[in-house]
Amino acid sequence: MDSAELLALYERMVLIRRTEKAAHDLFLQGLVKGTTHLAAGHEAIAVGASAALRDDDYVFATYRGHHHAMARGATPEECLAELMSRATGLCRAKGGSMHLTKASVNMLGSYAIVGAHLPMAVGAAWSARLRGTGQLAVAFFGDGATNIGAFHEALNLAAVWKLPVLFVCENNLYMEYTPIADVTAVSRPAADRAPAYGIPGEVVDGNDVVRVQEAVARLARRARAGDGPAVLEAETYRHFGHSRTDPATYRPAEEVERWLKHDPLDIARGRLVEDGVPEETVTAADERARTVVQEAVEAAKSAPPPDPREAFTDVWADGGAAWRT
Amino acid sequence: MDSAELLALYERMVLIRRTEKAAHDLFLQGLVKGTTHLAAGHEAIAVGASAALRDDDYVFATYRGHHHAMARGATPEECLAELMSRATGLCRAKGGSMHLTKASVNMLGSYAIVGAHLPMAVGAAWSARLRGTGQLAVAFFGDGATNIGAFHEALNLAAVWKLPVLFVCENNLYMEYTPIADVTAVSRPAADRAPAYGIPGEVVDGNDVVRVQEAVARLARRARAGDGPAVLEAETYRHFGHSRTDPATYRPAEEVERWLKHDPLDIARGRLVEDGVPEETVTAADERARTVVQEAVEAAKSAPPPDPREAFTDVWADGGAAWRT
Amino acid sequence: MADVTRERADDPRPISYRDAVAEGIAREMRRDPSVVCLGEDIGAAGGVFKTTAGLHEEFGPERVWDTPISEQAIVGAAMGAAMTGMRPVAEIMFSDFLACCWDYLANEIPKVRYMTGGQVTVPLVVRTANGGGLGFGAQHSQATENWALTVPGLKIAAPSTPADVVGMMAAAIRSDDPVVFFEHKGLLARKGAPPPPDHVVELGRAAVVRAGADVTLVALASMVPVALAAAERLAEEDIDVEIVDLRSLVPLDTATVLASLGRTSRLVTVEENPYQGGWGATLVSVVADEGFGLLDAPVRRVAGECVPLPFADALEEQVIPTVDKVVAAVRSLAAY
Amino acid sequence: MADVTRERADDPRPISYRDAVAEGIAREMRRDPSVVCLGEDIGAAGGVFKTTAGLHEEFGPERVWDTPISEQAIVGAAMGAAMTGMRPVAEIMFSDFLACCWDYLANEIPKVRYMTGGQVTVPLVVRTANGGGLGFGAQHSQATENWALTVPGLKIAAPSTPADVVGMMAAAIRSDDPVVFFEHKGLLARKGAPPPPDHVVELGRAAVVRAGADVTLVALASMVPVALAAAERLAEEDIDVEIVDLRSLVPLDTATVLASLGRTSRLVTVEENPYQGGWGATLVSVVADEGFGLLDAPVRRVAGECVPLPFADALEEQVIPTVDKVVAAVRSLAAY
Ligand SMILES: Cc1ncc(C[n+]2csc(CCOP(=O)(O)OP(=O)(O)O)c2C)c(N)n1
Ligand SMILES: Cc1ncc(C[n+]2csc(CCOP(=O)(O)OP(=O)(O)O)c2C)c(N)n1
Ligand SMILES: [Mg+2]
Ligand SMILES: [Mg+2]
Repeated sequence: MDSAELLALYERMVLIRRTEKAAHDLFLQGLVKGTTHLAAGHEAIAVGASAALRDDDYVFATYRGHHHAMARGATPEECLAELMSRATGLCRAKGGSMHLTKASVNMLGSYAIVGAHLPMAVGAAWSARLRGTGQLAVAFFGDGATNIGAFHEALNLAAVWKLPVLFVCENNLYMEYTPIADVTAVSRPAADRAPAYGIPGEVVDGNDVVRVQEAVARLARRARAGDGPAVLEAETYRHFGHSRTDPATYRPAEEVERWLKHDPLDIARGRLVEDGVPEETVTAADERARTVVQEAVEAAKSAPPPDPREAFTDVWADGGAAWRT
Repeated sequence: MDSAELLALYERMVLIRRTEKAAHDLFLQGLVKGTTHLAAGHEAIAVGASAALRDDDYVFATYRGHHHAMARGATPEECLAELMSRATGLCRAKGGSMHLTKASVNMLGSYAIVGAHLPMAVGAAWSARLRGTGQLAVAFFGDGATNIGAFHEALNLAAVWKLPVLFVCENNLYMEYTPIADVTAVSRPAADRAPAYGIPGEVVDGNDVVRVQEAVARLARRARAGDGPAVLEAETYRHFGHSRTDPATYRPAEEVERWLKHDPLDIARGRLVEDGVPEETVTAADERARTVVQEAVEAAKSAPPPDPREAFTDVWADGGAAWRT
Repeated sequence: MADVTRERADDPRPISYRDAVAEGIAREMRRDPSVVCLGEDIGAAGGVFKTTAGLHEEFGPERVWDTPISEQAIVGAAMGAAMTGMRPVAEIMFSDFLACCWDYLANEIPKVRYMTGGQVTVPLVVRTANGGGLGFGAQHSQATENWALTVPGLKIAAPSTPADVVGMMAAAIRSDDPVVFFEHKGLLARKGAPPPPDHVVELGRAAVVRAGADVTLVALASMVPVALAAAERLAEEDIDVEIVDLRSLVPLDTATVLASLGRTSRLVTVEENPYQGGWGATLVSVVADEGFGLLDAPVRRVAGECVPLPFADALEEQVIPTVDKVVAAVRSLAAY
Repeated sequence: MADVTRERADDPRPISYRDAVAEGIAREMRRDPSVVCLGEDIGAAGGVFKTTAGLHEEFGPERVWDTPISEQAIVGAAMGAAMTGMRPVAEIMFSDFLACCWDYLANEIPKVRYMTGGQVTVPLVVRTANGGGLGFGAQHSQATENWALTVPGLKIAAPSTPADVVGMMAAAIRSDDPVVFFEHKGLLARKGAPPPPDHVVELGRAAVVRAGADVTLVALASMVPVALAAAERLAEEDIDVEIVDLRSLVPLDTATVLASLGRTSRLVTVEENPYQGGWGATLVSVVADEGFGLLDAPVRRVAGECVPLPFADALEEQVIPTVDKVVAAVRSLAAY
């Protein structure tokens, strides 16, 4: 990867990190309601994968999906406005943090039932093949999702039909509060299961955006060539608790410390420095991201709330919600 | 296995075969309603496994479960009476062919939703461990069941909790009408998945009662010793179509012929002959089975139908069905 | 199969409900290449109920897909395909098995449009064989249309005649909204008038299938012939029954029911699903509110008993509404 | 945790609904060693809603089991354990996720006793956090008690007070029948009078929580405080409301409702689940039949709107019944 591209990916990661920090702060100020599942720490997976995809590829994410929405082009403002229940939010304040979606760029949603979106991604890949578009579908999911039935059914169907779909596991070592190792029969919850479907299963440092980009590019090429799906298990760690109410005290301090030192932003910055990119160039990217997010916060704050009548739109394709005639 | 035991197993298999033949004939006479899924061809799996189990071990089976009910001690009469909607049926005519159950001998049921009973068997094994009884649970299921979510969840949970449960797949090469190979990503649908749960996965000739008994005995010992669950994939073939309406024309004649030559009864008979058991002894066993089934048919035929009021019993533990107070 | 439609246009030979299913799907597959089918054993085998017979021959394996036994993957993949330009028709073999993919029916498919603020459209059909009366026991006999009714965002079709099967299948497949399409197992062998070419029956339009002055019977799917038979018997007693075939539960055609009630002032619902949580309850609650002034008598529901489906015929008859039970209910109201 | 019960006996400090859940389970675990708990994050973490806080400490990992994210395995294993001598209490974190194991709730657990002719007993409890109002969006906010109502063979508990939580938990765990136990997320933080020792509230007994002469309001769970608040407002207008807290849906205490109706002649149900397929419909259909002669006015249902749950507070308020909506409904009836 050349350093210009890396710098762009770095900036995107910073943008995500800062947006999530803003979401966290707004939560504490009472401006974000409901719940949030911050992806701080996971940025390299979304940004690295995205860099390896075509613009028209399909992405399906989980409730922890801010990074995927932004990696695919959602703006910090659209995301924050959604979290702050504004009419200008990505989903017009009807979805919230757990359901960020930007269909116009084929980021086809964030789903809050663990594992449910894996079969959907399979279906999108099937559709791409039926329509002959060469598109790929990618499902991002957590380590915990590997133990639910939908995971199994999705991987088998994708393998049998040899579909262009990638299953990217963000293994952050925990479900909500339970270590994934305590409830999973194999040590690599995703990659160790790939052989059960006769497909490749790879492990990658999910905090290194370059490695992620390379792995996804390779598996995507393969899938597009008609060689079928693959599993990629990206090792990572979340910086915050599971959701806003979780102080994450169940994690050993030493483990947290080790992983905070293995920060995706630091790793990318280190690579930039190694590549000879001047310090000021990097700082300028930081600065740009800071400004964008600051402006996004202000814009979202001053955006209007949704019209209450919006509660009764969008059930049906005709725009309405009538269930009687 | 000594030849006395083998002879007993042989006789049990003949009993099952003849009972199923009777069920088939009664169906054609209009005396059996609904549907049946005959297990003719699968007898060695039920009888061999049963011979390796303790009397108090738990068995869970599928809609194709006549052989399991009888292997665990249900009489041909109880089974046929159930199929013929008689008050004397195993389930008092409320279950039918697909739900044969004999709880008094811990044959805890036949379930007609593919894969649903695997987690139940896990739960029974968990219960055995909590109660410290040393009991084992066995779930028998088809090759088609290996692609459903409950399979995955059950195997993982059993493995994580190291429970005394065996997963015995009766691989008869087909789901209903579709070859299992067409819809499964690995060639051994059950055994090839065992590594995804870190447990042993073995394949056995499911038509050889001795081999089945040995394999189950070995895996049962292991499980009872606290070493956790295992998968056993028993290769077999059904002699009839999937269910009563299916002439099974989708199966190549050559394949059918080959498998009919590999009949579990013939194999057991061959072993008995090899062991020097006299022809007459074997014939006498055949004869006994014939008589039992003949008498069972007559008894079932002359048994009374259920009292219509039985429709309103057994919803609740108090015996009734009241949903209002 | 190719020219079934044309044949039928000038050949009013009756068509079976079973054949109407395949015919309805085939018509839409001919007119719209984005229609694809998936499900267990639906391909060369033609489905376990033969309701997809001929589709694999006519349209080939790229449009008719056999799947593993993976209900979640079937419906989940249908959803993903529907979101990306296809019109999938997924078969769930028995409606009881909807429980195996209920997350998709309850939480994903009906909500994704709303929760994304209208960004995505999910034009899919989930077809399934529904209902009892065939001695299939507790796990293969349920009438589960009421499950779907608990979930806003699903349209629900449940035709009672072959022509309606074809017409409502057209409407369902062309609909940009998700539709659960209940095909009644007990009706598969029944024959009826063939559908005209291009037959489309809009979802949410009930049919008054018998006019009458004394009591309104509202029925669905296999309960329509039961209601019709009851009406014949009641006619002998000079009780004149009007019968409304709802045809779909969502949209629910309450207008037609209230209009009928305006004529009869008496209402009985006839539903196969259990009394507790059954669709008749929702309809009755609309009537008890908006139609209260029209009522001259209590409203009665003849519904499935609140027990699982038993195997034996003699027991199953106790549980599923019969002509006798409908007659008794109507008689008691007429006398009120 | 060990002596919470004793402490409370002579200390009438209020207890929260949240703590009452753990207390109710703990009491049963103390008296019966066959009671075991399983679910996601319920052990050392005490559950994501802290409704199992303290159980792991008091009873240890052999009685409080953390599971993978495998709803089918959780409930399926609970079923197998219940059939073999244990009394499992399974947690499904949010009631929306019941859809992920619906086969067990719809087809296995409620039917196995019946379809085996009474051979097996399934004494288990599936506990789950139910309901909306917290801005959790479409997939974490539903009131799904009506899903369970569609299935004969499940008992359904949905307490509204901490004392009822403890008393109904005792009844549920001791029941030899399967019980789905809905704990309302919106009530978790509310406090109420502590339950006496050995408190057992039989399932199927509604409570008249406010006596009144003009209109009967029937409510459940979080809608009980909504109904009570509405009654206060209506009292100012001299409308005297009687409130029935159903507490359980199966068994359904229609006797108490009909008796109340005998006094008031007017009925409004207040339910959080959607109008279409909601439990109020079943209750109203009983009343429209058996209580028709008692009614002096239409029956009205204040129910969740027939849309998914939106995220923003301003939208969610439009969907879940509010005090205003209840007041308006009662007022319109009183004027009828
Ligand atoms: C089917 C289902 N079960 C349980 C939950 C509750 N839940 C939400 S997130 C979560 C943990 C998921 O862990 P993982 O898949 O590792 O993803 P992570 O949150 O770590 O990104 C759980 C149990 C859910 N949303 N869906
Ligand atoms: C969840 C579910 N899906 C579909 C069916 C319909 N069905 C019944 S048996 C069967 C084939 C099962 O094949 P397999 O597991 O190989 O068992 P076999 O019948 O060959 O013994 C199918 C698809 C079902 N009963 N349950
Ligand atoms: Mg995780
Ligand atoms: Mg098979």
